[in-house]
Amino acid sequence: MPIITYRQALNDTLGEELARDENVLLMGEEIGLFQGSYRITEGLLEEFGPRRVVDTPIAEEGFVGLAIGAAMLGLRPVVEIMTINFILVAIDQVVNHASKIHYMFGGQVRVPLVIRTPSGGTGQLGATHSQSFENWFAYCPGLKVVAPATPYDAKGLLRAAIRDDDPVIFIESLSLYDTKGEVPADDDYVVPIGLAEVKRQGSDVTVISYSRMTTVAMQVAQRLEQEGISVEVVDLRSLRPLDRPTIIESVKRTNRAVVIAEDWYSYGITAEIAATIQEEAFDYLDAPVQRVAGLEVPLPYAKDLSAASKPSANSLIHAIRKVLQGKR
Amino acid sequence: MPIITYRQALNDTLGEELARDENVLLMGEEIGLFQGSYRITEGLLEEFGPRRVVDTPIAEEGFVGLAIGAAMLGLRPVVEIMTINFILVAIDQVVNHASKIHYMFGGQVRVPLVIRTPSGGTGQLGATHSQSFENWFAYCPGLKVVAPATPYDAKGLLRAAIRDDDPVIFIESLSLYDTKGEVPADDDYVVPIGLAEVKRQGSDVTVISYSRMTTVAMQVAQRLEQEGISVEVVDLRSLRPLDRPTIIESVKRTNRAVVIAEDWYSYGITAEIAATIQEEAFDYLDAPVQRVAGLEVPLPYAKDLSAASKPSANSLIHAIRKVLQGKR
Amino acid sequence: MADEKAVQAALDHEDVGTLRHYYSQMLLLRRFEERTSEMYVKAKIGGYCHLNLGEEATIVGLMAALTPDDYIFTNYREHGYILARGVDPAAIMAELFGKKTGVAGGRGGSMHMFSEKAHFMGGYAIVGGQVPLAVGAAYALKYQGKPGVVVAQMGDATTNIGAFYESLNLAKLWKLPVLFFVVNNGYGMGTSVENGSSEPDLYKKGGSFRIHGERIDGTDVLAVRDAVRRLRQRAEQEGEPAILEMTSFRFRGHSVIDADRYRDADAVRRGREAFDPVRNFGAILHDNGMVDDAFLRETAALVDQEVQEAIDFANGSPEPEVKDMYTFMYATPVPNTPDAQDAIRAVKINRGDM
Amino acid sequence: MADEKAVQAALDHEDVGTLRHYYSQMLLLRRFEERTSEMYVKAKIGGYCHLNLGEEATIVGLMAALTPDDYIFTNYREHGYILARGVDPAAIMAELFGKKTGVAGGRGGSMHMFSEKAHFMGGYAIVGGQVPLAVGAAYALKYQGKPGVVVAQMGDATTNIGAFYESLNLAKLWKLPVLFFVVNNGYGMGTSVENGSSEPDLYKKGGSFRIHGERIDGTDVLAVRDAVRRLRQRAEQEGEPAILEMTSFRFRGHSVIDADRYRDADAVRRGREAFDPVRNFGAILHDNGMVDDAFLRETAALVDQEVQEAIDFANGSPEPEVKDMYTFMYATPVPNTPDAQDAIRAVKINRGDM
Ligand SMILES: Cc1ncc(C[n+]2csc(CCOP(=O)(O)OP(=O)(O)O)c2C)c(N)n1
Ligand SMILES: Cc1ncc(C[n+]2csc(CCOP(=O)(O)OP(=O)(O)O)c2C)c(N)n1
Ligand SMILES: [Mg+2]
Ligand SMILES: [Mg+2]
Repeated sequence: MPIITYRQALNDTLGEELARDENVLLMGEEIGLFQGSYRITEGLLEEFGPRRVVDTPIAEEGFVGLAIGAAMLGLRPVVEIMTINFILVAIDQVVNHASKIHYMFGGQVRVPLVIRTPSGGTGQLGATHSQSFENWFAYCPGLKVVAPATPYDAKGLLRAAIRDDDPVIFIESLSLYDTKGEVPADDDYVVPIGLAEVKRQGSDVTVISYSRMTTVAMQVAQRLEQEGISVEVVDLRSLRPLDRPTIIESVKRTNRAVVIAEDWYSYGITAEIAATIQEEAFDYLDAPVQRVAGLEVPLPYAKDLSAASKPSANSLIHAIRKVLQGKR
Repeated sequence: MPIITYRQALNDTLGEELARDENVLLMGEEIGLFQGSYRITEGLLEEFGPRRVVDTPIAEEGFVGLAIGAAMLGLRPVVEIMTINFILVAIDQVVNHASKIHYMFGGQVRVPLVIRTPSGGTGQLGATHSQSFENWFAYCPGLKVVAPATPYDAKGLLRAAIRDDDPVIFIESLSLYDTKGEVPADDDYVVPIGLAEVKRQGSDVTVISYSRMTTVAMQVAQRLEQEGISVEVVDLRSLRPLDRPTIIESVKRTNRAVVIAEDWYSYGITAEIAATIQEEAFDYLDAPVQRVAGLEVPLPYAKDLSAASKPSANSLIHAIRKVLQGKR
Repeated sequence: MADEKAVQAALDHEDVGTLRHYYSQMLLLRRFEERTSEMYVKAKIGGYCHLNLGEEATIVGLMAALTPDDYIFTNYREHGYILARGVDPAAIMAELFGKKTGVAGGRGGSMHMFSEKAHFMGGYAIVGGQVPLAVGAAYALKYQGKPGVVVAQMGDATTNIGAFYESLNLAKLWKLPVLFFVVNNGYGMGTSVENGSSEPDLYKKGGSFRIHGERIDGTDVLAVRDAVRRLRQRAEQEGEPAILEMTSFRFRGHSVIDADRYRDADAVRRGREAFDPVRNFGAILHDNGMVDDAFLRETAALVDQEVQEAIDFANGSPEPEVKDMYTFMYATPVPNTPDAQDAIRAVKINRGDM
Repeated sequence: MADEKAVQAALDHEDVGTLRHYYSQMLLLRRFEERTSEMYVKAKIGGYCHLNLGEEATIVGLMAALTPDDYIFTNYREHGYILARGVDPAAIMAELFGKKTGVAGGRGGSMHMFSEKAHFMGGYAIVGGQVPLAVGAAYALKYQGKPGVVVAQMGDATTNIGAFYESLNLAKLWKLPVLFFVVNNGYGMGTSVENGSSEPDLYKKGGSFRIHGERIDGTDVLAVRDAVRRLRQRAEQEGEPAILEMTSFRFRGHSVIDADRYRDADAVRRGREAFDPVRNFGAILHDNGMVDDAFLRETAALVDQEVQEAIDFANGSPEPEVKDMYTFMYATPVPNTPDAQDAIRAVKINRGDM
């Protein structure tokens, strides 16, 4: 299978879906002439023209709302929000409107909309440019929220999202764009929304993660294998709907769980996963579920502070050792 | 002690703080001439005049941002957002700015701001007017989030919030405004931000709740007492910072816990509480922590559906019985 | 009232049947809202509820100018709009009653009506929220090369929120067929236009965007119709959006539960006298011999009957079933979402039946 | 360049020392940014980093007109503003290096500078976010009866976001002493003004709010200074806000990592030639005999030295300590918040030392 980057997987998928369906169009700031702030849409303006690839003014509330309204009339907009931090000015449109329209109006109209946006971020991006808000969206009924970790899943989930008739929040990660993985060519596969995947089997402990943290989990699993610790990695892929059965099944087998996410610790994604596990696999747990997440500060710019405030492979290893304490 | 309503407690406190400190001012839609959409600010325009009680246009982002900027120069604005649903248009100002200013600028400037707003809502308020977003704010470092359940706490926490030098999100509830409780007159007490309270002692199970759900929990506790079930009620009062020690201590005594909140189930407040308990009191738990929360739908308007989608005393009792299964 | 001769001259160009139709439509809106208010007091209707009393000419005039191709997005003061767009009053009343037979299956209520068939694209209830959506619908029309325009209805006070301005810019920048239909009833709740807008001439609010605006007497059904027709055509054919400021007088408080204490009671009484679009239009038609007493009597009776039938229908209709709690949660089904069984179970627990 | 005689006449009214000061300030900004760019390439600076190259006259002219009472809120392209406001270049460079000695203790970086003492009230980095904050500061000045005005600096593309418009309305409605200082460098990233704004004459964007606006040549330090002075006074004394559109030419890409491929390279070269405020101002002064070659040489040397010292200082400064991770988390301490011990422990775990 060809090996391509996560960026390429996204770019290919957008191009293929534009070609496949006349109603698909891309909108966002700097996605055209500028070629995309992170080059996800590179070349697409040239290929498909300004009717299909639309550069917008800086007016997220306006153009996100516009995309929702256009979707109600049958277009299938794929909106790029430059980074998730900027979606706050448009969140009313997403949460108070897009998420409710199908249900609240008794099923009369659909909102086939995708909002793509990178969340989190390593390095010295500073307090306003490094946040994770996928938990906010995952909280909202009516939305679907996906967060692929690999180029394969990025392609499959983006296809699924574009072809889905509900508003889908598609979470990316700056640090994943250059990562590589196998993606079949000439295969119109989709990765179903709502299903997690066991990305690696193991028997001692289950690590649950998504997006960039899945790559960290996979590295840690490999590293710990050399110590004889067998780590199972469950990649959530979808945050809403959440695939509780896959998580629970895994934990019932390993009896131990660690959840890792890049967001802030309290009230973050890991809280829901840990709460779910203790609820549904209580009698199987040999240790409390450990949560690994970001320190609760507005990300400081300074190098060391910045690095230390985001969860690392070390933090994950520390948590894994903790749940394994007394095991052998 | 005099018995007054929750509304009166808020109204009194606002008046007293306006009188106490020239820098305190109230801002919001319809808080003056209209006397407040829910009459929390009734009479204050007449008493303090339009300089201190400011009716704003419908421009939440603008006037919330304005209040933040004014706070940076030493004013102490208390902003009313008519209901929490409308804060979505202003959330960028709260989360991307207010929460970060003190920390990000190295402590050079403070943001003594209070945002008061009712969350949740029973009855047929419909999908856009019945939501709970306190979990979103509780997630954000730099904010303080409080949610009093009684007139006493409403007064004490509002005082604390107004005198606090950080941005405080003050969560109210439409259904609490007419509830009554003892509030000392001529007593300048504050309820410290960051501390939960055991509102009722019990030995069989701990119920953790806040705001309106604490009153539900208290009623249920009383009802179950007659069946010989002894319920301890921990009222969180503060959602950020979260008083984990008080929760954990209680659960270590009762060995069973139920968490109830009015928000949506997944990724809501109950997730953090349940995750915290299993993490810090794992060995003390005789049953998984049960969570009781709203059904995950945009609140339907129809009477029965609407009522059934919010947690009730019955749902709490059901969960309590579940954690007590096999106890006696 | 305007110069008699001019009115006479204007009326001469009109078809009497059409004028009578406008009148009975306006009366239907009037009576529908009055009875809605009654039903609210009887607790048949819940939640927040806003009436169109005083705005009948604005609404009927608008609808008279629109084509079936056009779309309309509203705020939450919307009963009249969906009525005048031709949707069955019974289904609207049933929605207010929260019944399965309502226009949104009882899910939406007063603030969230919808009719795909009538191109009535919803009430949204978040001030300004509907405006970008409407611009988006116009975007879709243009993209798809379809005829029609989109109306973004809103109140005066809504012109102070950011979404409105961002929408104006996008509409003009991209030449979209959209009309910004601003119903200036003088107040946003208790806040006067002057207390909310630094530019109280709302039709001039296109000034930052090169958008043309006009102020129209919203109590004059013909003036409204003609202005909409004219600007609708420019929007459709030239992609030239416009602001239409419709002046009117709010007959009651902001919502049915607002006691309206912040307005002078006397001034309100006088305002209702002077700016009653229904009575005034009836009087004009009568004075000009276009309707007689019998017509007015009969129309009133017919309208009353229609509204009563709507109420009876709503009363007799069933509520949506609890098993449908999760129906329409997602348009495209995906795994790990709750179903009817879950709904039934959850509701049982909630009611103490389990 | 403008008519020689007119320039000469204008200069005659000026104090030579002041003119020389403007020049050396502008050169300081220029060199500071050029070296910043170098330091970024050397990875001394991280994150997003935006330079003021080409905007030196705009900034120096603005600051020349402000009083110490005034406040300024900026976006993220702000190094020049805090420099010209008199803050030590060393502390600014240290902030860029993420050092404890930086203007925000290393917490903020390029986009989040701050100096309470200089009334430099921050960079906010969310487009438009700073604008309501600035209006709020103006509100506080008025409330407290203090002198001064507040400057809300922003770029051209920022005038398309809702927060800007809501701010204009509030400022005018409440008569606040605030200046909306729009730096029109032609582009928001790769989007031209015409592609973003339906009203590309940005100074007219007060049109929906009865706010006066002016377009000023932002490459002419004296024109900027005089316009700001004039409008500043009206704002302070009459509570009359204004929009000041400052035209300039963006010398490089949007940020240091933007290769600027979407602009024609030739046009950019020509633009930099024509609209170089520093060189042009130096030439004018020189032509008019107000500075000589020696002055220009010496100034360049002094500025270079100052910037080099700033870099050395930044290089030599320590990073903030990990134990201070939670310091300044809250201004009013409350229970159940993490402390230095927690910080040290968390960092150890993170680094694998535990
Ligand atoms: C964002 C937001 N803020 C506040 C409200 C509460 N609210 C509902 S209607 C209204 C007044 C709107 O007035 P106007 O636009 O003039 O319309 P009218 O009610 O007069 O028809 C307010 C403040 C809301 N629904 N949404
Ligand atoms: C709300 C928001 N949307 C998008 C961005 C990303 N962004 C940062 S700067 C910028 C361009 C702003 O252009 P302009 O206002 O003209 O200022 P300039 O950079 O030219 O000085 C964009 C889109 C952001 N920071 N915030
Ligand atoms: Mg109004
Ligand atoms: Mg620019």
